[in-house]
Amino acid sequence: MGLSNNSLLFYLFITFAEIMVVLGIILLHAAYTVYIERKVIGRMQARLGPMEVGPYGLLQPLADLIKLLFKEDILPRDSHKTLFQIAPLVLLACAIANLSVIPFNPSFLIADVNLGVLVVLALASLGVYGIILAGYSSGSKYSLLGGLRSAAQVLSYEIPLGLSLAGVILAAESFSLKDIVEAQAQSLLGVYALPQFLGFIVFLICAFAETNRAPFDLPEAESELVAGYITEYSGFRMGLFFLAEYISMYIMSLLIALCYLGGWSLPWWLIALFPFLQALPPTLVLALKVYFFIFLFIWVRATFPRYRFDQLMSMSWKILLPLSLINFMWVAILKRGGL
Amino acid sequence: MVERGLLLFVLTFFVLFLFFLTFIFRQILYQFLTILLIMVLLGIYYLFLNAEFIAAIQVIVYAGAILIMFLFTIFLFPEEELKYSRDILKTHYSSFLPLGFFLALFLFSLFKAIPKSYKEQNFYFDLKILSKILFNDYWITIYILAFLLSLPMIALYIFFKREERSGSN
Amino acid sequence: MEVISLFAKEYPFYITSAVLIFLGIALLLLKRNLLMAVLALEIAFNGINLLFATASHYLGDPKGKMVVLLVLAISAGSFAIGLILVVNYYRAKQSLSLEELRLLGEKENE
Amino acid sequence: MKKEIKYLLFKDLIKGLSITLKNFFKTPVTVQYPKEKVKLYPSFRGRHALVRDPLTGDAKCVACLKCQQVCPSRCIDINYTTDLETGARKLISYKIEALRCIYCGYCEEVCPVGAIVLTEWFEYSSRNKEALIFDKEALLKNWDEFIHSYPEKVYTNKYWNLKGIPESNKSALKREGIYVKIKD
Repeated sequence: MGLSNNSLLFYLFITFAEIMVVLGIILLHAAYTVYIERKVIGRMQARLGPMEVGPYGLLQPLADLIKLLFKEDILPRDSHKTLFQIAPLVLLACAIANLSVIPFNPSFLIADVNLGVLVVLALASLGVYGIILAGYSSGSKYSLLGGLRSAAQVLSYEIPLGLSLAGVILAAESFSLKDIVEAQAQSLLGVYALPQFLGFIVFLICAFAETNRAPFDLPEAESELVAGYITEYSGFRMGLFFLAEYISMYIMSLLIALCYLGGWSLPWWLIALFPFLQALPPTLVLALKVYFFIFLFIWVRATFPRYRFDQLMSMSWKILLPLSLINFMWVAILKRGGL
Repeated sequence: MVERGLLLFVLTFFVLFLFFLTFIFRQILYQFLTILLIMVLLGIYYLFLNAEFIAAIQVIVYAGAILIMFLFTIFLFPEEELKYSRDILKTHYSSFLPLGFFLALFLFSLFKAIPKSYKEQNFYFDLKILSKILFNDYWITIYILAFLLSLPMIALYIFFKREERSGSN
Repeated sequence: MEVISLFAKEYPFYITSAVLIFLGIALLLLKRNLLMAVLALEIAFNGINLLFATASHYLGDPKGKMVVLLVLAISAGSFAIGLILVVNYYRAKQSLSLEELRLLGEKENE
Repeated sequence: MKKEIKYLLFKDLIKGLSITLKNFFKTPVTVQYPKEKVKLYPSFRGRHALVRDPLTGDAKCVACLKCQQVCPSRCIDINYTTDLETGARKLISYKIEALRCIYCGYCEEVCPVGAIVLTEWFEYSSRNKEALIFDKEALLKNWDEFIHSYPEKVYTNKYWNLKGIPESNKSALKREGIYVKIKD
């Protein structure tokens, strides 16, 4: 079997190379999002943020990584050792695997699955196991309670998330993220965020809750649960949890940008207003949208206080779920009307 | 074809391995984890049957909803209840015999039922075809299904109402 | 190589579905735990689902896969009800053993 | 109804977000300490020192014990002998525990001769306790170190001559105004 153009080996090699490129880029982004988050929150509190390591503290992520790698690896005595070691990997794997179905521009996509949105939802539901098992296997009551809380949070926010995505799927008539972007570019307003404003807001709130970010960062409620399911973790394993959180932040931003803001395409009215925008490369357009949402994630964290747990759950079941259903019906009416 | 056979061979091997692990483990939590893996692997089986939608739904519903519900229930019980006090498998090996016989009979009848020469239909499982059949020919089933799905919610409501009443008395 | 080409056909699906149905029944009968029994029934459901899907694929009839979807949805509901029953049973009897489950009423008449 | 509209338009949320965004564009107030230093004001109270009298070359202290009495944290310890003929006191030892000091400046204020001073020097942390219990020699050395880099010709301290104290309560020296001539 030589390296001809259509052999299996060649195909595997190309796929492997693509995966490495995407993984490298996303890991670099995740590392520097930590830096940017500290910097931006610092500026919002009239501080400077990290400044010591390198010029303007640019090497801070590297220093953090080295610190995490060389810390002592602690296994609590009462923990289930195997599960304790597997749990962060489960969470991280489920976060990273999402990248395989996300298109970064019209031609670059690792796996062209025609059910991209469902794959994302399935992986999100598998990631909950990482949280629960981390909480359970630590052998500490803070971890168990924190793990169950976060799992309940992620589970109950998955439903409005999926239902608001159902509106997009209904409008685009496809489960594939690429098709959704293309259908969106040809729709009346160019972006789905305008006709499906309700779904957009619901999705945005659910994205904050799904990634366990502020104002829904119950795991980090120190006064109640110490650090939730990561209480007993230290060193590199804790780093894996944080990596998973930042990668899932990127996944959620990518999903919002692709499903609601037109992905790499710009709406026709924007191009009519500013014709020079047409010259932007598609990946850059997508990246700008994603960076905006990452900034929003950080901005919201710097601004809002944390929700109480019962408020969190009642918000999901009493407000967001009905809203997403109303949004779904509204999209159905629009579709019936031929829009 | 060779790749498909190889992958399915490995998959079936995995499922059999997990099958034995499920019997060996004596804690419900570990048994649960092997069963979870089996459910996720079943999703891959559905992919091989050209049913991507069922594969995704299998993972979302079984792994994401049903088994998580089970995991939450596991945490409700004390740890002594989650181990087997008396394992029949350990004391009565003979109890495997009727079950083994049943398995053999089942497999035999299955392979007997396979037609000698079938033409493989490269039929693609399209969602649009499915929804057309589902909502035009089988709409009564859909309504019954909707009713059935609302049953657990009603049951939960009654359950918690009774809890409240007994709690107040 | 011949074995592997056999596996490219429908045999692995049949084997797996048989194994799953067997696993479900065996767990139900041998492990004697109420919590496990509920899960065991789900596994048996899965085996039957796979059988339906396989038959549907190789006979070229989409209705079989539709049945799978229906069973998936219904089993989700039935599983929730089953778990509620198990939790309530445990509250009444303080035990999960199937062997003590032999009475319909609440009290045992000695 | 107004409340519902307020909720629907996320008025509160947007208000909060705009506040943080406004702060984002402000210049940060952080001072990068070892690289840049804040400007110290003349009344800054830092490391303790005993003023070396340029005439005698010794401490100005007359062992009146006023500073020991007024010190709230009682960190000053003074030993002295009395000359039986003249009644003059002579200082034997003067000790300040800087670890206990709260830098209130009362000792400077009460001293009738302006002998003790809290200099504008604050980078003197140490890893061992003994280095921070200043005896007389150490306090005099502190003064030398401080005055060596003092830019002006005459040193005076705000606390030596606080405003608002009636003239009758001040010592004769203080009425004239205390200052130390450093160089001509």
